[in-house]
Amino acid sequence: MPDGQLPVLDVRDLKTVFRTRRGEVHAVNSVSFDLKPGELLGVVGESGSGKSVTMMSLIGLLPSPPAEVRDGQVLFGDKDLLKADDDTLRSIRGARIGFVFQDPMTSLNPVFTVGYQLMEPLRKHMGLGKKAARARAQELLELVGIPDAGRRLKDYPHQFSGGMRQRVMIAIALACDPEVLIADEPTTALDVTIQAQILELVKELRQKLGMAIVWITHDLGVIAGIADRVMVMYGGQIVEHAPVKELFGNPQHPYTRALLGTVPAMHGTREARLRVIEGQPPVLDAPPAACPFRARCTHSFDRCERENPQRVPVGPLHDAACFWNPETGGPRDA
Amino acid sequence: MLTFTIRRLLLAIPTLLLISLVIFLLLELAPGDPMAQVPLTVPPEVKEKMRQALGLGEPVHIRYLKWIWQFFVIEPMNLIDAMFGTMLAEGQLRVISWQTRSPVMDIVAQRLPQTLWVVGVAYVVAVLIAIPIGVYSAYRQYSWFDQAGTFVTMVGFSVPPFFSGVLVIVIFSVNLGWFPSIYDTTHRVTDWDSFVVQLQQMIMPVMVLALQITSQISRFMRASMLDNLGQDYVRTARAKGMTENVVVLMHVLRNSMIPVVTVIALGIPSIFGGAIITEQVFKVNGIGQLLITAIQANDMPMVQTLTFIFAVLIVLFNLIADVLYGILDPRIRYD
Amino acid sequence: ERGSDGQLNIIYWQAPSTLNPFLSGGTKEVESASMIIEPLVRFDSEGNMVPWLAAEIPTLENGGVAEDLKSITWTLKEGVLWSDGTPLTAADAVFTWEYCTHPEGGCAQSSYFDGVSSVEAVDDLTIKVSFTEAKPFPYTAFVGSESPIIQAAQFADCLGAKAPECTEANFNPIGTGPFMVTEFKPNDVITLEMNPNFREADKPAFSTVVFKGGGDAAAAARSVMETGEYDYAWNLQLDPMLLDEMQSKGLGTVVSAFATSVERIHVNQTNPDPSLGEGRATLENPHPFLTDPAIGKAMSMAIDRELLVEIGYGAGGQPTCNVLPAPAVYASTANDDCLVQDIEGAKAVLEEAGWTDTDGDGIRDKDGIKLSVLYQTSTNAVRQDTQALVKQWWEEIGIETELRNIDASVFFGGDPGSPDTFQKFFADIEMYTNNFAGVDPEAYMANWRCSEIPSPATQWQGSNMQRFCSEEYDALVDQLSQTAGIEARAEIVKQMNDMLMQSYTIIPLIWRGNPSAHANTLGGVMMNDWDSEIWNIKDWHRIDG
Amino acid sequence: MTETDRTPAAPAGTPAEPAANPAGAGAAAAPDPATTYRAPRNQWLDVWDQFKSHRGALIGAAVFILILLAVTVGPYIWTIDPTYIDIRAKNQGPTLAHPLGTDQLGRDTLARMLAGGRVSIAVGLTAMALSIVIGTVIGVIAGYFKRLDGPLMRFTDLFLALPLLPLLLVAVLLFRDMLSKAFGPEGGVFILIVSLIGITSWMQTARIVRGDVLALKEREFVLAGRSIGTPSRRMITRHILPNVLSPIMVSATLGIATAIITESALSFLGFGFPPDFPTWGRLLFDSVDRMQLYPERVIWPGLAISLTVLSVNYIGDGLRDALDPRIRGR
Amino acid sequence: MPDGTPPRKLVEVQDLKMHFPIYGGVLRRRVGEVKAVDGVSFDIHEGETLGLVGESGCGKSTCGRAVLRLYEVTDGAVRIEGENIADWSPEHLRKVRPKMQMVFQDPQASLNPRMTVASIIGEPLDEHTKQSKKAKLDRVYHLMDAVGLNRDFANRYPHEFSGGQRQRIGIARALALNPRFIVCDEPIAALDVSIQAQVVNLLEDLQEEFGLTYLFISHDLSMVRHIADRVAVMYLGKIVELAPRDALYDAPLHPYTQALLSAVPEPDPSLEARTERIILKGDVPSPAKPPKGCNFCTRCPQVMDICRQTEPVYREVSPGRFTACHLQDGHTPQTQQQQQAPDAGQPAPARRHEQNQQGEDK
Ligand SMILES: Nc1ncnc2c1ncn2[C@@H]1O[C@H](COP(=O)(O)OP(=O)(O)OP(=O)(O)O)[C@@H](O)[C@H]1O
Ligand SMILES: Nc1ncnc2c1ncn2[C@@H]1O[C@H](COP(=O)(O)OP(=O)(O)OP(=O)(O)O)[C@@H](O)[C@H]1O
Ligand SMILES: [Mg+2]
Ligand SMILES: [Mg+2]
Repeated sequence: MPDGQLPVLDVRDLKTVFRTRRGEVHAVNSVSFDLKPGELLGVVGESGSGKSVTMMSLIGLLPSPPAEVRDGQVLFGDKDLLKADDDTLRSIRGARIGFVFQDPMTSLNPVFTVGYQLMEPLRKHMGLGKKAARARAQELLELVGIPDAGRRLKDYPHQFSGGMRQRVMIAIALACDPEVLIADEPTTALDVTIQAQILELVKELRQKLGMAIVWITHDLGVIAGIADRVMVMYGGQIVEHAPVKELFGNPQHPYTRALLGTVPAMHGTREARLRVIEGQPPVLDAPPAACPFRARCTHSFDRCERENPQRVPVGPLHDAACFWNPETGGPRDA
Repeated sequence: MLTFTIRRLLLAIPTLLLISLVIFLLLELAPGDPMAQVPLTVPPEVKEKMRQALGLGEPVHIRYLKWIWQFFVIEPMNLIDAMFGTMLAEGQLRVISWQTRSPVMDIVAQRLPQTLWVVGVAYVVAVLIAIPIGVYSAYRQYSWFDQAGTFVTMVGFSVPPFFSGVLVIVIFSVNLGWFPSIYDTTHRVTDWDSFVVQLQQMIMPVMVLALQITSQISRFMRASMLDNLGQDYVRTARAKGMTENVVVLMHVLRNSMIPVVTVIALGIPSIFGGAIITEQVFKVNGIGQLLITAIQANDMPMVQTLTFIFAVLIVLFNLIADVLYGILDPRIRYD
Repeated sequence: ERGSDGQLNIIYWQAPSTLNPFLSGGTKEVESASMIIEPLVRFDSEGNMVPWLAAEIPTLENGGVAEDLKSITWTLKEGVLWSDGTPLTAADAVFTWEYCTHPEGGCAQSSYFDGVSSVEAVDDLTIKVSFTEAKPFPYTAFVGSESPIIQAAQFADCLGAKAPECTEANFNPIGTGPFMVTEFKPNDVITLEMNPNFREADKPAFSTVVFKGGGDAAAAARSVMETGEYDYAWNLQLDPMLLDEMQSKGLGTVVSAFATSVERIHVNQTNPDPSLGEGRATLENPHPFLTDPAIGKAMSMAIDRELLVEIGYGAGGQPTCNVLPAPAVYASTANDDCLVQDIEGAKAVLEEAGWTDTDGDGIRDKDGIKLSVLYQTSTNAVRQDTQALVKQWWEEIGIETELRNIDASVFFGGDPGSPDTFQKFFADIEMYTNNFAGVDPEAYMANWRCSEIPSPATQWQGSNMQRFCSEEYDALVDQLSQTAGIEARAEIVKQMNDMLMQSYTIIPLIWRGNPSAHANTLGGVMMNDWDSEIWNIKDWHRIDG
Repeated sequence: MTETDRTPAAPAGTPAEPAANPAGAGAAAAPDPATTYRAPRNQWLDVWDQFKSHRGALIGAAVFILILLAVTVGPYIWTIDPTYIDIRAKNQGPTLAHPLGTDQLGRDTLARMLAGGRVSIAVGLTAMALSIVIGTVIGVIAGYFKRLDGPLMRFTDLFLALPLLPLLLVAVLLFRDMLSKAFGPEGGVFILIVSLIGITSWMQTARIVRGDVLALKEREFVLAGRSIGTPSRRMITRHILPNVLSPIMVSATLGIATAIITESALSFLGFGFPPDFPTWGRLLFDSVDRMQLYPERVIWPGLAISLTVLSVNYIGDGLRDALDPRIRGR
Repeated sequence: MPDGTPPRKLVEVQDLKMHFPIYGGVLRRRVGEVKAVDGVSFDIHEGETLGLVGESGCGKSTCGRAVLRLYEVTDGAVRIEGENIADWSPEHLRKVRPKMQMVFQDPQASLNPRMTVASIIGEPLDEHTKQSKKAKLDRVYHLMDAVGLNRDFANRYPHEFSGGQRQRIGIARALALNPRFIVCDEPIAALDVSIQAQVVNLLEDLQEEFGLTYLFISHDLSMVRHIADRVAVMYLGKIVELAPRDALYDAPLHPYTQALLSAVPEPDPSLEARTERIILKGDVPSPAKPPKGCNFCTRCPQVMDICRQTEPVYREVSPGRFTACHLQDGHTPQTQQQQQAPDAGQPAPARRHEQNQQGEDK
């Protein structure tokens, strides 16, 4: 992937908290990453690790209250999205940053036709007339591989299968040729065969349209198939970040390593017993003063209890937030 | 949808026949006598004669069948006659009110305009007020507007119209002298001035009725909006860059209206009968007042016919509500 | 001058259901119709007869009444026209008689033709009414607002069973009165306009009338005395204080008229105990204690009638000790000591009769029988206030009282299937108002004959509610029917009244007037309870207030 | 943009609330120093915990309890007989002897308010209870047993169409004597009115409950119950009923309000309790005519009705939240 | 694990059909049916785990539920230890419920949110045993130990647990009455990857400890590979292939199985790049209107004319391997799509002809 290019999206030190009746939930803690044009950044991590919240914080989609973006910068081009006013954000959402959500069954409005929902951003952001918008909508549906697109524009979401709905969601996200596409677990609700269809589609579209993509999932297999770079999140933080091959080939953070170990293989030898990550995910009720993974970590030592490790480079384009060095099996020197 | 409607209509026939029978038997059992209003000075033999003249001597089932025949065959024929000038029902005995000795349907037709004017307008006004209140209360849940709205609507819900009605009369008619306290049913709207007069006399009953209806519908609206505001598609709409107006007023409202529209439709039958007290207070003399005077005068044919008309309307609007549900919500398929 | 005073607005809080008083005998129907159709004679506010369509009142003296008292001959005024321009003739009166006495017609006023054997048109203007027996008081048929004359031409096809079907005629009768109907909405509103053919050239003063019905008495009063929307409101039985307050606004005036209505308490002489089955409340089973006149007397003495008036009637009522308080010639003064409440006296009466409180529970008893009564009446705010007060007084003198109130349509409904009718009287005490129409009490006083006692045999029909039975009284009734001459008749009537009073089976409470209100700008109102309240509407006019 | 308070914090299926779990290491190492035998906690305790955190509901409950106390205990403290007539003291304004004044017969308004409240609230509570019981039974049966669904829903339609007033007249005729013999005249009317309001107002509840049961029947824990072999009866009591509790509660709170108001409307139409028998609706109705002379007399009952309805409504809001485990868990 | 001696058949399913009626028209007549399960047959041996995989909506859950007679089946027989459960009366069925239990897909939805853990796990005991309260509680604690739940959690409510813990509660409930046979209906589908492993391990441990027999329903093929001894693949209400695990994963016979296996993403970028995916086109047809002929014909990359005409027969193509595909019956695709030809079958030209004739006759 092109290296020297300027990132389209540069997130620095993002912090998001939720205010609830039982106190604050620190869902995202100092998350920084960037996204280069045309790149596909995979984000993995277990449920509740803050993947969605991070992405939704970027473009102000979190409900506020209870959510509050505390800190950080989100540079999109030359604008800081966190400081932008609502109008600016609205002109970016859907137009320059597209979003695909996890659940295709509920993400579409059940009472509007698919065509209407697809044409909405086209007319708003691209100022297309009705006719032009319809033509473009049909084009988009064809692009995502829905047969008989012209007729199906008039259908309602419930007349589409899950896979087709997810494709419609993708079409909506792509409608205005965004520079960035954020896909939040877009295939989790789908079957493997349908998932394979969608993944294939995304690969194809990426080649055709060349946009930057953030792909959230907790399925490592999916990431392995399509990502260029991967971010691993745990407890509201990025714990490891590397190009895809490097990550799978040389995982540095104990969580990543454990995660890779839990998935049974499709080929080769069968382990007699699956490896598990014991314990519970952390409680995010305070800004972390220690490593969030320490309680479940097989390699933790006293420093992990005292300090929250920062991301340090551990290889080419590879960084991890851990005090433990897998190569040496001992602590990593700062 | 069509077969669903047809099936429900077919099912409605036995239901309605059963309802009519139940109503008839109920009224048959009810105590009271159409002669109650005849002064005590009238001797009993005379009363007995008058009773016979009303057909009270005949056995129950004959009277029921007669009523059924008159209601389902002769009255529709009369309607046709009235509309097309035909003579189908010439000379046939219609459902006759014991009290006024005139055809029940004619009186009902006479009462409809004021009921529709007052109660209908109140309903429309109430709905028009309730929806924005409900929408905004939900959108700003727990804001002062929401809290105040809850408070006012609950108070509105708990104030019986015999009180609020007299209260507005005392304020606006007696003390301020702005509006007439008694509704003039003979008033005809012909030009602007008479329209203004009509508005003046409608304003208080409409206010009182609308308060109650608004209270209820705005609660429904709020609850429904709250349900929908949390849905995923709202987030999708925002992610598309739609303005809050579009998000709330197009996406959420449209979905929230689905259950509310059916609630509204189900409330319509009450237009025809539910405003009894308000009608009494303002002397609107609509259908509700007709029912209550008929009950007081033991005017069985009138009570029977009116309650049955309400039953028909209830069944009909139940059906309409279901159909509306199906039309508004593309996910619902009746079949 | 005719029609110069614009519109007259009248509100009756009960709306008329028809304009044919022969089909429905309610006050509202009769009075609304009285603007349109007229009788031969009306009663004025004092109860005197005033010739209306008749040229004069026939009497024995002027030969209008036959010597044998078996017929009366009326002469119509000349030149009276129906509102459609045709002349009124004797044939119309004949027709009216036929109409109302038709066996299938269910005429509500047929009692006015009781004993009438025939009505003949002697000539166009002369009507001869013959009776089967001698009638000492022959002024019944065609007298008063309940017995008006309808137009033969209009009702010709409406005889008998067809009467109710003539909606057009029933809702829009052609009359000789000052107004004629332009639109009739049953149970709602009547609009009328002046009758161009009315016999008095300069009347009525109002060109149109709106006769609105519906609502309640308070609202009607308010619309006359507080907002001034209406000129006349009928039957304002309201808290007297409230009426005073409204009157003080200066827009309207409350007026009342008294006729013969008396709010009274009936003391059941038979036993209403349900365990008696068929024999319940019949003469075979006398009441266990109420047959003792001492109890009735004590009950009557314990009541402060003045206070009842003050609380519930105001100017619309006067305390009375007679069941027949009017006309003046018939009113007895023999019982007037009941006007003053005497609790101690009442206790003494009971004491003397042997009713003492032996077990100290505050209720008097004798021979194991407790003075405990069930007191029923119809549902009506004033009646319930009265009930509450009376109950308190009676309990003070040691009579336990349970109250019950019954919906008026059931109580007065006369349905033989219902246990709650006032005729069945399945209670110890009941209270309501009764009166008689016209000025002659003969029929009214006959109500208390033994033969008038309701019983299963008569399908509970009958008017002797308290089951008073006295041969002596029955003899007086017969005597009255054979006596002519006001003085002689008055003597007998007073005697009957006193006999009833002293039996203490009826406890009269209040001589009820009829309070109505009219705007201060309305002139000519002469309250009248003997006839229609608006009997002289032709004379009403606008005055500058 | 406000998000509703009801949306779950995280998509369903995510591991449970961090706050509810002992932090960190192996859940087995429980932080509970006591024994493993912890006294079973009452579910209602959790409900109460949640309820407490709803300010409106708490105030509502306090007001409602106050009203309840006033009408139940009040008459023992304020011992003036509400039907005692002291004609010399009629139409008084508030005085020490009569804190709320007296009516046109000199009866003490406070005593009448207390006695009336007792009746009104009793009518509200029992009519509501009746309508809820009928509605729930019909709704659950219709929803749970597919075969009975059609007939029961038609039955519901029938009741929707039944007119209240004629029904009342008939019931009075048929049952009044029987009932007043058994329960005394006022008791009889009370039972009549309550049953009539109950009988004519359960339909809404039945529909809602049926809808919920239909949905619930498809939930897996019902299937799980079946796979265990739980018979229908216990299926309903154990699995279905507790889970339709929230909509029932909401219906119930609304039901109290409507019953109180319906009773007052019946008084207006002359079908309610005997006029000398005070209820709030009756007191309000009786004083409406004298509103201008004695405005306080409409204010007391009006205030009482509104306060009751309001407080019950807020309690309902709070209960709905408290009974919803999704919200309670948060 | 099955050893040398052929194990006893615990469950035999024969031509099981579960059709849900569709009503329609003015009179609400039955106008059709959803053929959720349309004639499946398989056996489960004592102590083994049979994996059942397939797409969402293909009828896996329905099949699992029908096997436990949670539905009244339309047709076919389910024998447990030789007895046909369809013949049992409701009361008898209730009595034998303890023998066969179920673990459900959604740990949240399958636990009554208003019951405590103790009462959820204790419910089967309440229904089927007459032990004292104390004994029951002991048993509940014992079960909680067995599935690795802290005894302290007994009085908590389901919502206070993580997904994995909830699923343990469900498993404890299923174990309460010492069943022989457990249907696991996608027990891990709703769980996080890191927790899935815990549950699967637990299931395996319990199987070892109590000698349980599982019908393990899942769409996670890699997990099925891990846990199952034999695997059945369902498509649109029918089993298209059933084979011992390794045979199936190494050499799938049915084109659908092939597509399914190839679609599983491999968490290894180097492998990922090398694998050739079979991307199916189109959507799954509705089970209310299955296509004529082979159910898979609308999406099959190797579809032939005969597939659109004749339904392939489900048969044993080699010992222990069952499939229903015309390719296995010796037909070759006319429109070759350069997929590697399945080599398991022995095409016999003569038979192919015969078969064709038959197909046209039908
Ligand atoms: N509205 C909210 N109120 C309080 N906490 C919230 C809210 N939304 C999310 N959180 C918390 O924020 C944290 C991160 O949630 P997030 O949805 O980003 O996780 P995720 O990684 O996307 O998980 P998944 O894979 O399940 O989508 C979680 O601990 C969650 O409990
Ligand atoms: N009660 C029912 N009535 C009608 N159709 C049903 C019913 N239950 C299931 N179906 C239908 O039967 C088919 C098979 O459903 P089933 O739940 O068995 O699929 P599945 O393979 O378990 O899917 P998933 O992986 O989503 O759980 C589906 O099309 C479903 O819509
Ligand atoms: Mg997420
Ligand atoms: Mg399933």
